[in-house]
Amino acid sequence: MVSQSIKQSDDSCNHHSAITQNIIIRSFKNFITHNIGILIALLLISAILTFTTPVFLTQENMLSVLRQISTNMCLALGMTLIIILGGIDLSVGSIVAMAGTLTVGFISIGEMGIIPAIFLGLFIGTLCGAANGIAIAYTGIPPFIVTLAMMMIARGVGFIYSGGQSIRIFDESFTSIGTGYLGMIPYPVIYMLFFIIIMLVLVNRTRLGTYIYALGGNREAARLSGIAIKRVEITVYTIAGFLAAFAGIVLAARMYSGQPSVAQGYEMDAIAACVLGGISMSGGIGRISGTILGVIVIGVINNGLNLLGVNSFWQLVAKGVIIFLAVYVDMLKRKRAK
Amino acid sequence: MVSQSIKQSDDSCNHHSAITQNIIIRSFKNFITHNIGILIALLLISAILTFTTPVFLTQENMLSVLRQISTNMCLALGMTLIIILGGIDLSVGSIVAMAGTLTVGFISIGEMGIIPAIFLGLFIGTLCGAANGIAIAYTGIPPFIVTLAMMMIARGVGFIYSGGQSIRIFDESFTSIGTGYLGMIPYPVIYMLFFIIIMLVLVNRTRLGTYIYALGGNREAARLSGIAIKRVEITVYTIAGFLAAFAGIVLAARMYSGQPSVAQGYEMDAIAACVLGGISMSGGIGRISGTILGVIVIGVINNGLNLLGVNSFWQLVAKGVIIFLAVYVDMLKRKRAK
Amino acid sequence: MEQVVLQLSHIEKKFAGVHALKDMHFNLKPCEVHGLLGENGAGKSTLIKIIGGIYKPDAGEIKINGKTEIINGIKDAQSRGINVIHQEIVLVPYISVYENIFLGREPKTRLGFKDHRQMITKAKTMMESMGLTIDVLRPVNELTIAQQQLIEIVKAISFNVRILIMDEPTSSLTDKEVEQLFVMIKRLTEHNVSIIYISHRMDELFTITDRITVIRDGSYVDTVNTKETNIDELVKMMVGRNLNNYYQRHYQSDGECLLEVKNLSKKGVFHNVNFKLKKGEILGFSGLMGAGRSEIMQAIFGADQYDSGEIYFDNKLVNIQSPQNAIDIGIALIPEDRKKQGLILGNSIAFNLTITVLKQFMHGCFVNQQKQKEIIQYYIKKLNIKTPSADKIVGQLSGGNQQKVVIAKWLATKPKIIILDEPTRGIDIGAKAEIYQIIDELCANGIAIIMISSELPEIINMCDRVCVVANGQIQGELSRHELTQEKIMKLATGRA
Amino acid sequence: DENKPIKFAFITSTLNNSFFTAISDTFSEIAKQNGDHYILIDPQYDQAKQISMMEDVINQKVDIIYLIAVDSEGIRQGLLAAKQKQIPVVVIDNPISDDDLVVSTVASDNFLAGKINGEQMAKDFPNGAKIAVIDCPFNRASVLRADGFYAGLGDNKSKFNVVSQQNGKCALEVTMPIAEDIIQAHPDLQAFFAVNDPSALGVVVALKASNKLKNVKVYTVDGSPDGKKAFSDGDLTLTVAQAPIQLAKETYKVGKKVLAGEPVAKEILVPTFPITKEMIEKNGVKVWQ
Ligand SMILES: Nc1ncnc2c1ncn2[C@@H]1O[C@H](COP(=O)(O)OP(=O)(O)OP(=O)(O)O)[C@@H](O)[C@H]1O
Ligand SMILES: Nc1ncnc2c1ncn2[C@@H]1O[C@H](COP(=O)(O)OP(=O)(O)OP(=O)(O)O)[C@@H](O)[C@H]1O
Ligand SMILES: [Mg+2]
Ligand SMILES: [Mg+2]
Repeated sequence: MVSQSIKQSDDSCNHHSAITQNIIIRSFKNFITHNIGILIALLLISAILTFTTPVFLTQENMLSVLRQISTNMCLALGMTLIIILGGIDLSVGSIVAMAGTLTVGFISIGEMGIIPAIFLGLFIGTLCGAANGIAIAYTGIPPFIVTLAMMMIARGVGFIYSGGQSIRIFDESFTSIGTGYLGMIPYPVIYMLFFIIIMLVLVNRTRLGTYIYALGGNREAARLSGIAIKRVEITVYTIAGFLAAFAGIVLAARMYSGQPSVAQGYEMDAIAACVLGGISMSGGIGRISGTILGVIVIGVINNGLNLLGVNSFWQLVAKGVIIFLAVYVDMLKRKRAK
Repeated sequence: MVSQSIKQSDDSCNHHSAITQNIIIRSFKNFITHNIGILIALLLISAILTFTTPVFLTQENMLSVLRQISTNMCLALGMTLIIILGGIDLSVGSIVAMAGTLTVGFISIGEMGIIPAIFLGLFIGTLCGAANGIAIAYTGIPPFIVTLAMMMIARGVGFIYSGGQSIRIFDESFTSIGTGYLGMIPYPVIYMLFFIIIMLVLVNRTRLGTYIYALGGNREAARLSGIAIKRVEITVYTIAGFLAAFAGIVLAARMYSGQPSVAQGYEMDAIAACVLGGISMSGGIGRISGTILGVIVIGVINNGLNLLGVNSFWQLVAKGVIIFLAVYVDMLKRKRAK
Repeated sequence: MEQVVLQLSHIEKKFAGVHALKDMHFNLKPCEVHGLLGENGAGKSTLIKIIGGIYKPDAGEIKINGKTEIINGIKDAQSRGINVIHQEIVLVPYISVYENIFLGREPKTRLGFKDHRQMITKAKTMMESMGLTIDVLRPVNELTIAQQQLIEIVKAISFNVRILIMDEPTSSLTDKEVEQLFVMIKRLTEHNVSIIYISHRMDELFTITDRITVIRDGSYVDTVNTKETNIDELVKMMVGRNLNNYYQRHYQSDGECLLEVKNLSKKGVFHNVNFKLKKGEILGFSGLMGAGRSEIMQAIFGADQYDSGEIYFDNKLVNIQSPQNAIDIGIALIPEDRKKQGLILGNSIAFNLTITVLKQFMHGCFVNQQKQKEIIQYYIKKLNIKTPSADKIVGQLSGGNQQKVVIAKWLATKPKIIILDEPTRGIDIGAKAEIYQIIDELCANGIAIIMISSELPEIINMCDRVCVVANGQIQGELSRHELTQEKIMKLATGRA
Repeated sequence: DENKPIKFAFITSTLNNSFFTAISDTFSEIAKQNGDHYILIDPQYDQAKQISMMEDVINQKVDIIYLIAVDSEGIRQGLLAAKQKQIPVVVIDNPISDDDLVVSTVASDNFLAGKINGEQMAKDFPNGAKIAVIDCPFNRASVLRADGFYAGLGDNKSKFNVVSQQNGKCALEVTMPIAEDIIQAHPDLQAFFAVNDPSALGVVVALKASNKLKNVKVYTVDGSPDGKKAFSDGDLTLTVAQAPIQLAKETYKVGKKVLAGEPVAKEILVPTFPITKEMIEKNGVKVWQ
């Protein structure tokens, strides 16, 4: 089930081109069959929005939605690996805030160069992820507790560093990381696409990807099969930490400021996107394509409700109902498929 | 392991008194052995606080701690059942806010009588819990998603009802629910003790208690034993909804107002208390006594850090580290016990 | 007409894509022990689940005591006196034995609480009457599999049972417990209970049953009186052809020593374990349940720690810290519990077959999927794994085919030593023969094999030498020519 | 006497905003000068926690409490506890409903701040405009500002078309995507009113991202350093200043008077005023007023 969902990239021989085409078609079919429920939900929501608000389907709005979901995408991609592994990570929201605040602080207060500041920010965030992984792998404390502790610690560090306030930054060469465009496509969208590709390759084409599924499916069997389960765990949490730190820095650039109180509850959005995308909380099951769709559905719901000018209180209710229904449609489709 | 942790209450025959005594001693031993790690953690923390701040061990402060933990205790007790069942409930914080806001609103705006208003508030909160349970039992949607949806919906309802603002109440006969004393013991502490006893009886002395463990431990075995799985699930989520609504009304009474934005993230505190108390997130394992200690540990940490005047940002870091260490001590003790 | 307690006719049951039962017939006489025999996946468990009210048949008729009835769920079946001991252990792990026994029908006190005292007393009485010494207050997860299996039996009998169905109750019991079980069964039949008994162990069927019904591919083949049949006839009915050479073994001349274990000890588990393993031989490890055989092998494989001792591979001292080390050296362990330790049930055959050897398919950072596919196809063919495709989810295969996947997964690592822990548990006789053939072939290719087994016929007929383990110690070693049931049992029970 | 050191607590609602840290820093500075014992309490915007923490502070027997309530209605229990122990409470910034239980309330004139915005907008768009409002309904000060804003539009109110009013939760990262979506839905939008600087900056960031900053005016309240910088860069059209430093100084003075037994006014409004280019030239943008 882990195989064949993207084209093999190092495939150059000519006589392989038929096979390659075959693989693409098969990947596409797989994509449809595995995500049919959420696809239907997404189409339904989009159809309704297209009819009710003319702006929805404009290119501009679509790009704006893509930019808005880029943060959640980064977090949800990392979260996907962790959930497939059978874990959970509550600390990503805090790491987003901490990495953004520190990086901006290093530049604005610490007068560091932009590149070293970004590297240091990324490094510290990644380190938090690695610390999660090491604690989980070596102490046997449940991921929920380890990452809950990290959630508080990272949040605290961001606050302490900045004294609780936001730190402003004006340096164009930094803020353009979050606000710039390549052609008409915003940078954050490009990062997002980049990470999606990396993740698809990682999960479907590398050993690590297989091992993640193995660990989540049956930890004991994975151990007895000679998989270095600690190394896999640490790697996965480290990746999630890196992605969170990256998202935090981009977000800070977009906001022209490092904000230590930002991104509260982002971990829940990321988890919701995963579960919406069919990643099972009990581990071992799920596909990156599902998560991607989950993130998109949540993004489209948010965007649509804002476009329609729905009052923020009603938005809460509407979002709750729509998420529930989207998963329900997915469940029904899955059952029928069986 | 679910057995013998409280004395059988309907024990009248004389020749049984030796056995009864035996059971009490055994319950106590069980309590110690099962919670040795967290007990050590609690003792350590308390010892440090006693030496560093003179106020800590005063009767006044102890009562104040007990009152402070009463809300989390209600939520954590309900959460314990749900986690043992193998589920999770993210909606309790929102139900707290909604029940408090609606009840106060019914009295202040709706000019309802206090008793009917409280009943209606409790009823609506309980209904939310029941709705969670029904959705989970009948659709097979993961509890995480169902209760996440409910979290948004209940929060939204509270906001919509009050227009986002808090609703004031002066009626002493209502507010005394949260602010009154029996002798020198605050009412909320009494409710808390009451619910603790109810829960201990429920888990250890009723069929439902066994069925909860059975479902969480081996769902298939429970099904094959003819247990009405759906009924158990619905009952448990309903209980959690009721407890959350109750906590919300008491909290509103303490605050002399219904506040729709209160209690955000309380679900995490409740879950943290459970996990700290050794309730396994994978279901089937754990004891009420563990949760009680978990709630106390978190309460004492919060109180202690405030008494010591630790800066709120450093408090975050300290809390993260202490929770991690408390669970770690517990793990080590458990391992050694084996 | 002869009296019949239970009669099933024209039963049909389909699962998605599988026609599990086709026009199935079955009848059960009062007080008889009726064996059900068939290959893995023949539909035995499905049939008894229909009787037990767990599945509803798609078509067909069920008569109980001559009256046509519809069984509505488990409780309904139980209220009619029908009770099932399932193939998989279905106990709740973290609650006590007595709570498991009374799960779903706890007695209540006047106030409506569970009556712990009554449950404990009753459970203790039941245990005693069965001659068991298990503490009913202990949580089930602390018991051994064998003990859990016995609890299942006690639980089933504790109902007011008229028809008792046992689905492979002995797959994790040793001879002693099996004897105990048979005494229990005899006693039950004397008390007017009819029993349906499923097992892949032929000798048991001949010992305990009165009649045997054979199923093949979900269809009824025949019902025979046990006294009037023999193994060969049954096997032929079961697999549809004659099966000669049941145990295949071509003994080799002595090879060089490949593995030597010296004074291996782990406190409280095993002590001073010494043995040598030569190329091309099968070294058996026999003993009672819980003797410590699995633990010794887990330690050698690096899956568990040991306190002291040395392991020599090819006359060189080796330090095995983890399964990876063992695999790198060339040791493979096929664990006793394929579901918990061997397979990732939710994933495909291909996935499971290749996780031990992914390293071989690396193309830079990426996995070469073409090469991977070739290997997968090779092993599916070589071990004759019955499946429509390599993408089938392993959890959906029959037990025998699952076991073959585990074996294939380890053969793929090209090991020099294979440790087999209960390699044929729960596997039908046809598949067993195939596995024996594979084992024999491996030996012929110079691979050394350690085989732990609780089935004495298997040990006696396959091994070159046998170490008998009791209480974590090797009590003695028997060569091929000395192997008899009595000698092994004497050493295993410490009566030597 | 006036200069005797005191033991006082400042219970804030949160410290996640430079407005509150400016107040707490001012208190801390004054305390240092006077040799006072100063306790800072931060319940991180949780009303229930604030009550508990206030009780803890009362147990520690302070002379006076300066309080920013999380919610105007919810702090009564804490006030009653203070009253029981006869500890005076002075409320800052967020007026509360139980003003009988406090000696004095020192607050920015939030209504006026909103009103100045409304008036300015009415002046800038004499023919009316299509506008959007970012509010924060569960914060009393924000509600007053929004009310003031509508009042400030005055007779011209009917000419203004409020196409969207959304809850930005007073936070930049919450407001940013909302503003982006509003801009998408209403490309011809002419102005935003946001209830505080962070949400206004969220609007600015969203406008920048869609290159509309030149076409849309942004009005707000606060005059925080970040807001002033944005104003001096021309990103914000108007920010009406609150003065936390002055607020803190005023509050401290009131407290001293109370402890000395002198009468104090029940309500002291610290005026709000539009930030101007001249002010920024004079004082820079680094600090609050
Ligand atoms: N719940 C199910 N869903 C789909 N297929 C099933 C299900 N249960 C059984 N089957 C299929 O029905 C067939 C009969 O299975 P069954 O479990 O009855 O075999 P069995 O005779 O008990 O085999 P074994 O000896 O291995 O226990 C098999 O092909 C099996 O894969
Ligand atoms: N995970 C475990 N936790 C606790 N005790 C265990 C565990 N595994 C095994 N034991 C105990 O260790 C002892 C040796 O068990 P082991 O599985 O090695 O025996 P064995 O000879 O292989 O028997 P079997 O035929 O059951 O595999 C037994 O008493 C068993 O109960
Ligand atoms: Mg079967
Ligand atoms: Mg074993």
